[in-house]
Amino acid sequence: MDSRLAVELAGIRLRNPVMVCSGTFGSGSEYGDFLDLESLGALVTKSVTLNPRAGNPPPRIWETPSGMLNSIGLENKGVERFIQEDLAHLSALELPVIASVAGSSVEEYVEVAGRLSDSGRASALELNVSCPNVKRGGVEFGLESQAACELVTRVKERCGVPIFVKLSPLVPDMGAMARLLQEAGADGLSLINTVPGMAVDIEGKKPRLGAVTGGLSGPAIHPIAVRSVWTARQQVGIPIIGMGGITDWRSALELIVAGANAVAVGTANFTDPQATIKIIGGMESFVQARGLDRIGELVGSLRV
Amino acid sequence: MDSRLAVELAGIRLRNPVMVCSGTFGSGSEYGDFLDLESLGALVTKSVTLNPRAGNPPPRIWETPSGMLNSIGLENKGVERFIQEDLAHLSALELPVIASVAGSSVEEYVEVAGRLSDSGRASALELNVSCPNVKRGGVEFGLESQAACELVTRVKERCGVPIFVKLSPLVPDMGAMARLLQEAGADGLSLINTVPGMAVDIEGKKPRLGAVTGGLSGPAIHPIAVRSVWTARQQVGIPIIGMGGITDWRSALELIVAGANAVAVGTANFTDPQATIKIIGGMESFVQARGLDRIGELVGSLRV
Amino acid sequence: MPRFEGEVLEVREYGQGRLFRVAVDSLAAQPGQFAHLLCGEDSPRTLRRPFSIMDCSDGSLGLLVKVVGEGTAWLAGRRVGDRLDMLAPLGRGFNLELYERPLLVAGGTGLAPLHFLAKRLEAAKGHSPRLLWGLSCGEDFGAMPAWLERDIDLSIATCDGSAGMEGTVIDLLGSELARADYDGVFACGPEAMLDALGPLIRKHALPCQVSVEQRMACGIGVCFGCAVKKSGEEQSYLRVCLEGPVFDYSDLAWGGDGPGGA
Amino acid sequence: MPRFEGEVLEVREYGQGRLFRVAVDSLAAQPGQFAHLLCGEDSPRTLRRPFSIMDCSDGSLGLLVKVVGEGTAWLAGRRVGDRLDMLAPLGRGFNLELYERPLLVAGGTGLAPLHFLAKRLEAAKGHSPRLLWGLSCGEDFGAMPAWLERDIDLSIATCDGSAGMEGTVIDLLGSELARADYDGVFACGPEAMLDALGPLIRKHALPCQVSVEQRMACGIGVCFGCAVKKSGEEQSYLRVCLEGPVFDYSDLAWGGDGPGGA
Ligand SMILES: Cc1cc2nc3c(=O)[nH]c(=O)nc-3n(C[C@H](O)[C@H](O)[C@H](O)COP(=O)(O)OP(=O)(O)OC[C@H]3O[C@@H](n4cnc5c(N)ncnc54)[C@H](O)[C@@H]3O)c2cc1C
Ligand SMILES: Cc1cc2nc3c(=O)[nH]c(=O)nc-3n(C[C@H](O)[C@H](O)[C@H](O)COP(=O)(O)OP(=O)(O)OC[C@H]3O[C@@H](n4cnc5c(N)ncnc54)[C@H](O)[C@@H]3O)c2cc1C
Ligand SMILES: Cc1cc2nc3c(=O)[nH]c(=O)nc-3n(C[C@H](O)[C@H](O)[C@H](O)COP(=O)(O)O)c2cc1C
Ligand SMILES: Cc1cc2nc3c(=O)[nH]c(=O)nc-3n(C[C@H](O)[C@H](O)[C@H](O)COP(=O)(O)O)c2cc1C
Ligand code: FES
Ligand code: FES
Repeated sequence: MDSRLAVELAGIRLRNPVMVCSGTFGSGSEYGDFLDLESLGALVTKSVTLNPRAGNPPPRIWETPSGMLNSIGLENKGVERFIQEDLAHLSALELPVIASVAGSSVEEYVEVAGRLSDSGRASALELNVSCPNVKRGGVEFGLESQAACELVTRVKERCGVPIFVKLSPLVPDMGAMARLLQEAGADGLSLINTVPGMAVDIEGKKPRLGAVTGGLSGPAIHPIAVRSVWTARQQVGIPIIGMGGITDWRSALELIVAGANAVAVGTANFTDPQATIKIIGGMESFVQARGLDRIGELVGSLRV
Repeated sequence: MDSRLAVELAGIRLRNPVMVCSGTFGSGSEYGDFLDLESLGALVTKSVTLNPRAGNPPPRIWETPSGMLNSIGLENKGVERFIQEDLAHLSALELPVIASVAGSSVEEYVEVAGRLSDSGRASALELNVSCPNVKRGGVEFGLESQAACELVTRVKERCGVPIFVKLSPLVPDMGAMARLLQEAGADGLSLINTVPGMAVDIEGKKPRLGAVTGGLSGPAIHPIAVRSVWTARQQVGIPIIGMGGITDWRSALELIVAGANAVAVGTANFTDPQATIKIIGGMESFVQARGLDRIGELVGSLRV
Repeated sequence: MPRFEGEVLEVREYGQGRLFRVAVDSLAAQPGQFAHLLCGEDSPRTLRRPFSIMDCSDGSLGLLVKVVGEGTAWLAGRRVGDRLDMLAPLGRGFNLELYERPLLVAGGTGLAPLHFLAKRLEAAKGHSPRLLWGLSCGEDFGAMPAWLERDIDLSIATCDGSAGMEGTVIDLLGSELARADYDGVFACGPEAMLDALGPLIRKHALPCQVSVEQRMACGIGVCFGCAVKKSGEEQSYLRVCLEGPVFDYSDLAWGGDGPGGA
Repeated sequence: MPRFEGEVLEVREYGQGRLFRVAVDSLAAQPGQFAHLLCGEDSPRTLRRPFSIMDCSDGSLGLLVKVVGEGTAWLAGRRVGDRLDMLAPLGRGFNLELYERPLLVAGGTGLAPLHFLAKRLEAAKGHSPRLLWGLSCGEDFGAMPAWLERDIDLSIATCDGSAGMEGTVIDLLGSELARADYDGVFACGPEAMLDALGPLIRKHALPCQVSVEQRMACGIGVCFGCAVKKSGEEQSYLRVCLEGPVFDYSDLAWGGDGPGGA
């Protein structure tokens, strides 16, 4: 691994800036058949809630032009089993693990985050305040800055690990939201979650998804992600994890040049289980060809 | 033309529900080389402002996965020349014309809308309160419901033609916004404008657009449009013109089944200048095959 | 390593179906398992497409593909020498040990995993089990019925009576169960057909293993996209790609929109 | 009706370039006009690609395409018998009447409109005007230079000296203008080359018509996407697809990022 790719994110050292997105890599071991997990920069686990959740009724996915809709609805086994089964396994790896937290109330977020922090098995937490598939809760924290900031303050009080806040691209004023979250003590931002979307079966006059609406991901949303990262970067100095529609090293570097310190690959894992490895390889070649000392030189290097 | 395709929109009779989006069809005559303009349902003209505008610095467009970014920046000749030159020409056609209005202040919108209404040459007006390429103004009306409603009230006081309000998909609560606009007297909604986006030249570390950010359109945003229309339709009874990523009769009908009374085709005109004609043909076959009396039966027919 | 790029060795056209033979290195697949195929070259489609494995022997894999949309249309255009990117074998296949006298029931391309199963059972037991196959029309799969009749113990039902018995494969199943003594059913086909299976197998108190379809993203159990409804509890789901595609019939919630919800 | 689907009649490979001959019915194109091509079949790319017309005669249209990205890569894969969907002829071409003794200057694929122009001028005036062509390396366009040398009055400059003069086409232009007497220049090529043209034509007080490139959406003047900066006023733009692609050199704002801003 080329040491020029190493980055530091809120005190966590990553061997390279290529992570995987929450919800698209399972509990980590599954993709071990396709790649060496320890060659990744970090892994973000699927969002967990306090109690197990069954998720949304099927069908849950639909392909769209250069993208896909999903309405998984946070199906997960609950934080306790997650810590005992998944985190226990993952913490044996030489790999920073960021645990994603979801909830329907401030109390639930604080409780789940607290238990994860106490477990000592997560390098950091990501607060998923923007899941478009959860009907109750979530939305208000995600789009309204006062609620989001209060949540961060409360979680920070309770936890001893860095806190990243994952935002929806629908945040009306991304720059202001980023600034206020930084002031509230967020250690970093994760941009972006899926974009609310929907598809219709015109023959059957039915929605394509059992939950009617879902979240749009994949290459289609990449320009939205780049704009979100750049807008936030104009206002804050804290680390940003950029994601949304990354498919190759070029689309990954677009987010870095726009202001992301690291990137996360989601939907592309489904298309190509080795996408992350190819992206890391492409970044190595780029850094080499450009004679850069470290990839960090590219972060926010956009000249406007 | 199959009379079963005819629809009425805020009192305006359209021979079919297929219109063209503002800014993608010029002042109307240009596409006359490729199709019979009078076979369209209606035409929406490019947004005009009080005074001429030069628009944004080049480059102004960039292709993205299943879409494109534009940052035209409302280049236009100003409302007076528009009325004298373009509207005069268009009003000779057997075709309802909806004139799109933009501005940087409530006063400008009211003034432009008033002159267009007074001209007697526009069947209706569309208030573009959501152009992502205009730096000053626009944004506040577009995302904030109180400002948007005040604008509608003021314009309605001044004008004698139906007023459609064109919204950005970034409106944080589309349902509430739609309801408030209906209460404020809007005669209809146009959903959606482009999604703010951006692309980066990683070799040159420069934005791909001279204006840095732009608006994303094309098939990539279709699921976002469907969701916006459906969400608004849950809250309002006024007509909705659905647009965003329509490429064929199927993607057009998705918006109609989700709740749109008519649709508008934008980016697809560039890919295929005859796209609208093919869509109308496809709708005719569908209505025929289904034995529908009128296409209006499909509007909002989604079963959830 | 369950990912590979296999060269297309043979393409045979059978009406709406294409039978592909793809080169694979030392792959051990069980009947009921599937391959997850990337469709499109330069900018491939975001989601892979799942297809049951129809055969796995002699360093090659057989797939039966029917064109229903853009992904399968692309596949249908592949020629000998082209390469296919696939993840395989995935999922949990049929349990061959559970029944002594099994009956196999297929609808449309549901034939693929059951043909594979029939050949494996034949190899294990020395004789071919009976396979019932339902089609809309005898022409749907071109010369395939004729070929299969020579190959396995096959009965056909067509809705228009153009081949075999006139009626659905469920009608055929009814008369077959009345006629002979079976102790278990293997089935694969459209959801409506599988749903209609229920009353018959319950009437004859037969256990049944069924292979079902659902849209997939990852194909390996990580995304929870391929959920189907579990019987018994409200709001409880199973993943087709990991816990399936083969399930015990009684584990799924039939009726209504079916386990797949579409 | 400026839209048609033309059959590819011939494809010739010249190094990085492909020369296409496409069947067209009664199309009257002028040198400098362009064709706007749809790229990709099943789900074509959102934006068409503009290419200068290199020839228009005998019911066919010539295009010279260099692969630089995905759209041109798709085009390069087209074969005889395939059909291309194009809008043509579009834009405003060169005015052939303005100069008595014109010199033609091309860089790379900028050759296409100037070759067309040279042939038209030859037909009108009875002799071929001189055309200067700059390339990175003699091999870039394979056997095309050799073919052209027999066809028109051509001088070549290559950056590596592998063919013609060693140096840029601007160097070549400098010596040519010092050597002979011209009263106007026609030029097409990369923006940097066109920018470098400025001092020379001003020094020799020569009028110049230049064909420029800009990304396009509609290609017919409706979207205002293809703006380039106009000289003189701040923030004033012209549309390449409608007011151009041929402009009077002095109408555009050279220097800085160039008229195209990229
Ligand atoms: C375990 C399994 C085994 C299968 N075996 C076969 C087989 O042997 N032969 C065969 O022809 N088909 C088989 N199918 C169905 C096959 O996957 C679909 O026909 C195919 O995905 C359609 O793709 P498309 O792009 O042509 O259709 P589109 O309708 O354009 O596809 C749109 C999206 O829906 C998905 N989709 C559509 N229909 C189905 C379906 N029935 N099941 C799952 N996803 C679907 C697609 O994968 C894609 O993501 C199987 C499905 C599963 C789940
Ligand atoms: C009037 C005109 C005449 C042209 N004539 C020729 C010619 O004769 N031969 C030839 O090989 N090329 C010509 N070009 C350039 C040609 O249009 C581009 O090389 C082509 O669009 C690149 O497409 P791509 O998908 O391969 O590249 P990509 O870089 O993947 O394209 C991305 C986007 O940028 C646009 N783009 C990229 N480069 C250019 C460019 N130089 N000019 C305009 N748009 C661009 C594409 O059309 C597309 O929208 C001409 C351009 C113009 C405007
Ligand atoms: C199937 C699927 C499941 C997801 N689950 C979660 C989740 O549990 N928590 C979360 O924060 N984001 C979730 N996401 C969003 C992704 O983490 C990511 O933000 C988004 O998909 C954009 O990246 P991409 O375009 O690379 O996929 C999910 C996305 C997909 C496609
Ligand atoms: C080049 C271009 C110019 C546009 N100009 C305007 C405009 O002037 N006013 C406006 O309200 N919308 C404008 N739009 C937005 C479209 O009207 C439409 O809302 C959007 O493009 C989504 O539809 P589509 O995906 O079919 O293109 C423009 C879009 C494009 C692509
Ligand atoms: S397809 Fe992802 S879990 Fe089954
Ligand atoms: S490309 Fe649309 S105006 Fe020139």
